[in-house]
Amino acid sequence: MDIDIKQLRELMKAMKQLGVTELELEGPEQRIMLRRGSDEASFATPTMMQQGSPSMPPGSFPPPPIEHAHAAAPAIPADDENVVFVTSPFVGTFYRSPSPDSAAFTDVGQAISPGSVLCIVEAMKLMNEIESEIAGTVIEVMVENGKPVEFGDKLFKVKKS
Amino acid sequence: MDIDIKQLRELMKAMKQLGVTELELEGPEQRIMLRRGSDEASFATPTMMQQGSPSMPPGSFPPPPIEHAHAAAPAIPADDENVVFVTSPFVGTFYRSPSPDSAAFTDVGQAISPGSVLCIVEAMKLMNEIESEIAGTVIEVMVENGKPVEFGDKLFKVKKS
Amino acid sequence: MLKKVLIANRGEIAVRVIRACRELGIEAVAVHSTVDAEALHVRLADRAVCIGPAPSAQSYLNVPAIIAAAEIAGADAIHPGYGFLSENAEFADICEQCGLTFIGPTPRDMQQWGEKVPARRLATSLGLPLLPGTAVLADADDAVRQAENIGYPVILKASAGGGGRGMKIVRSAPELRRVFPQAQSEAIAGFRNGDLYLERFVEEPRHIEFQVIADGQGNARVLGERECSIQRRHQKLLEEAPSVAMSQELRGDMIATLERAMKESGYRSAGTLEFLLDERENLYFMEMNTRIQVEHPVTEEVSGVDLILEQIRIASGEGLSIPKDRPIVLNGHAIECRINAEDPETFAPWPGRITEYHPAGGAGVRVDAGIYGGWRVPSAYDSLLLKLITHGRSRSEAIRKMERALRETLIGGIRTNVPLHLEIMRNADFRDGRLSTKFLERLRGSRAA
Amino acid sequence: MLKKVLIANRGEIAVRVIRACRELGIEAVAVHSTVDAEALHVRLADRAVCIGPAPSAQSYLNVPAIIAAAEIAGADAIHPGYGFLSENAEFADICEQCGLTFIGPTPRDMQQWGEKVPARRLATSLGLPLLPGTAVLADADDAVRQAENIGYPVILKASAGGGGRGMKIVRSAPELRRVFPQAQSEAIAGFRNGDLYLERFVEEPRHIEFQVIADGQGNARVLGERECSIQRRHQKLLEEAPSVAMSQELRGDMIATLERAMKESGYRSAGTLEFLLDERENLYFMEMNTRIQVEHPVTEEVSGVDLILEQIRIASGEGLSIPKDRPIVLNGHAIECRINAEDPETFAPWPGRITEYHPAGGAGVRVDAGIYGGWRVPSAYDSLLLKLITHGRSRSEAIRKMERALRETLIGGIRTNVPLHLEIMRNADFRDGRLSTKFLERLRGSRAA
Repeated sequence: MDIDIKQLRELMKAMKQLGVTELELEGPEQRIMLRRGSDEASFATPTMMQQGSPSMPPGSFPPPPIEHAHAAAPAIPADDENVVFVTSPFVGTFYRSPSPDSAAFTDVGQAISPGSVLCIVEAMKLMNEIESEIAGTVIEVMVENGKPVEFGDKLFKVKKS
Repeated sequence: MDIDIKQLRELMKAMKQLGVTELELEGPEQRIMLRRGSDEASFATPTMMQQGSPSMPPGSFPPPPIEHAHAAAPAIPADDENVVFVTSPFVGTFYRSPSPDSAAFTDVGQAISPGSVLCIVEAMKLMNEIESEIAGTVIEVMVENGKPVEFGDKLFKVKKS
Repeated sequence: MLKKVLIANRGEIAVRVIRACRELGIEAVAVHSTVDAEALHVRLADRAVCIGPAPSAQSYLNVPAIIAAAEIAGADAIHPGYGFLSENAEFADICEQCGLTFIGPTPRDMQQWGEKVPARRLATSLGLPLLPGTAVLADADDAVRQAENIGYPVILKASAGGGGRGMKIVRSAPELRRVFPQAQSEAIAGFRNGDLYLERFVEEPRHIEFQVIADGQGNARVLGERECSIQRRHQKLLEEAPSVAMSQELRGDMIATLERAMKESGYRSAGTLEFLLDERENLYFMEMNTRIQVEHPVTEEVSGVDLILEQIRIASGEGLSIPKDRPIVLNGHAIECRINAEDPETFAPWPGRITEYHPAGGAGVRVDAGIYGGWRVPSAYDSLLLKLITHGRSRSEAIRKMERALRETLIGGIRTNVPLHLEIMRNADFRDGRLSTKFLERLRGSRAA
Repeated sequence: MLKKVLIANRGEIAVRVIRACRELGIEAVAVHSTVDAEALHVRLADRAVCIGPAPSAQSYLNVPAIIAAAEIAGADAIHPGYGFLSENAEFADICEQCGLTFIGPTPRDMQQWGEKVPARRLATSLGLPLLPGTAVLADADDAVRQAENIGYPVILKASAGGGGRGMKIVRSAPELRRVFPQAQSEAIAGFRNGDLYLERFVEEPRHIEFQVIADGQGNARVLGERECSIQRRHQKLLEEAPSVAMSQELRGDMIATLERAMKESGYRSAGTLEFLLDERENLYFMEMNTRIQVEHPVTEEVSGVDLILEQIRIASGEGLSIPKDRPIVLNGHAIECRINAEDPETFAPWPGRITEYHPAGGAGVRVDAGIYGGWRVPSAYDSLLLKLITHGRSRSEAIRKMERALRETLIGGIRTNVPLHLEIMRNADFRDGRLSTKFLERLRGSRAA
């Protein structure tokens, strides 16, 4: 009998992620049954931050930054080893451009290189420009402009070059 | 049947990591079932009863029974399907003979049949004669004379005939 | 002091008694059925004896097995908890005959309070207020005349009836004249006896009960009241102390009356006098429970008295630890929620394995539980898993603490009534103290509407 | 009242503050490092924000990240707990500048009590008793003359020394004459400064501290004392309230003195004044901690005052809930055991996954925990898992409750100091109240012998 470990593991992972506790699969040649036990304590997970930055009225945009705090954005690998996520090194509010009227620092399809400014994360009224550590092409912008981000939140999906 | 230990180990690892407690795989030639024990709380188990019956001084023996409470002793199967355990239907003190001077009701190697008195379990000053439900040969006497027994404790190991 | 106590019970009350024993330096012996071999009370006890199979009749109600267990374990006393054998005078008697101290009232206490008619006669002789009622009525005219004295609404009952059969609620004299002959024919048809009598009917009563602890030697103390109006199918679900419906004056009067009555009757150990409270601040004696009750912790929290400890002291012949002349001071407010393994909507029992368990903690929270994570709740017994008790300086503080404690309580793998308790905590009538035994019915009605 | 409070802390104190917020109807925002993503405080909070990686410097001590978290979560206040940023005046100042209420003392309070020398000057000006000592000594004759006033034993210290270096305990005048020149040469050699001074030496001091809660508007209350003599490596392990070493009279005097001092200094929020108590009932001020302390629950249990609630009320501008003229009544006795993830013998930290967890429950037991079953205790932070607090009518009742609660506490998968606490509960010196900061050293010595 062929056992596709990767496939089963994927199934288990999916079960864990999706809270499925039992799974049965039966084909002409194979029958698969998976049951998940109690996970660790499952307290209600706190609701995620979704509201806009409260330090300014919604829809408004901060004045151009006076100070630039340069910070490199750590990249973490995705499933495909050539694809990485650029994550936030700060807690704060995510901005894609230096001011409401300007163009975004970067966008899907655009090439980036180490040192390219990707976005701003504003915290304590400081505009922290987030620079890329890697070279590649932006595949996806994962946070909406003006939304709060936590430390480690994924900001950009990038195909390394 | 081919057993791919490495593969199974991988499966078990995945189960442990992901909290899966049961796994069944069934093919035309093979069926695999895996179940992980739940890590239940393991409080210290209370110490077992070991002291003699406190209703009389140690070493002494009760007067001959005035009332006989006849009770059939339930038998539960052992690993070998021809061997069973006769268990106590009462809480009380176990006696092998009707009085200190008499011979034991039964002993190792002796044949018993349904209705044979096997022992006495004394409770509330009542001498309860315990009768056999089955026919066979006593292989082992599992409790010492004069010791306390709980409900369900194994008294005799019997080979069924 | 006693040396080794056998607890003839299971679940949270067995755990409660084991704890009290531990704190007094007494060894605790648990008994259990085969399905309870892994239960918390077994795990926490110093010793445990299996006394029979799952059905209560063959284990927790099996008197010879329990006595034999006490004998083989060398116990010198038995605490019966509540339910099971706790109000069985014969069992208490057998214990004493076997040289085992019964931690509870005397067999005489149990007998005289255990049956409805003698208990009401005793209550009357002790000066306790009873629901106004009549003897057998001569005819409709007699009924109307006597109903005027009682005051409407009244309830017309068949002397030979019972369990609610043949009962009619009547709100006026014309209605009484109209239903009287009809009730009489129904009684003759149903019970071959046309005798009828009247009782005052309380529309929306509150269930109020008073906690007694007495040494049987002339020291009897009443530790205030509990309100237990929130019930489902006549089973209490939530209790509190004190009751918002009792004035300080009425409480003081009742405590004095009941302490005198309990001294006079020579009552021993813990007991509870149950009353109905009507809308006009009248209390009517219903019955006395001659045992510790599920809801005793709310009284412990406000009075600072450990009732199980006092029971054990009394049984040991050491008397109450509360000096005779020291007034009982009741501090703040306490609430108890009974957390059951049941569907919160249908109340259907929900036994099964508890996959996860994390009790609430922190200031002002007490958890009296009979469970742990990984244990399988057996289907053979009642569904009470644990009692969550909060104590605050005021009722609103106790409610706020209970709300947060309920939100923290995690019991996975089975259904519990935690959501229902949360709904009660957030209900405006509950928060304002507008309670009656119809509260829960109303709550469900308002949701359905 | 505040609407949303961010708790800039982790573990049991974060859970404690979240509970207080819940009970006040305030939303609670947790912050956490990446390794604490699954921590109990994160799970219990209404919202949670990840502020950085495991090292405290980059997360729980990361001021910009914490302020930014408060901004994105819309919090209007920050509670710092204890440790981390709780006594950082600059942080309190930044909070206020960013429009966030700091729930704690004013930056001025923190500054003036935070440094040893100015704090002692302030204490002197407020009339608090300090350890008797001298200025720089002229010579050996001067030393002997001044030592007579202080009383032997004394401790001879180098002015430029610190951390125990260059200190000599002296028990008589001849000894002082003998060691003086030697200490002087050592001081010159070690610190290039031969200045010496004397202080009274307390052989076996008790650590006694007084809890203050003040609104900064002239209402300052002292809620009695705690005894925290049982320490290991200067870390408290077990605390109780009240102290058996304090007479009612001394307590009354100290409360009056300290309430006056706190009013005079305009102190705000919770704070603790730490003293040494010598064998002759003399108290000597050591320092003031301008924050809530780990051991605050024992005071809460005996006083009935919820200190975190009071802190939040004060920060909200609502003042204390204790009326100015109502005397503080201290009821019974409370003990707290700090349960740490550590080897009970070596004190080596023991992080790891908690495979099983069942906390103690029942009457008189409070559990303030930061853990749950299945959670992995990270190695990045201190080892405190939970605090077990018992409250009884007397010290011996509190001890018996603690003993049984410790026996019930189940924490599997890691090592904890539960066995050490059990040993302390059963120790005759502890039971008799013979305590000093040398207690634990003695206990281990007696076992080794």
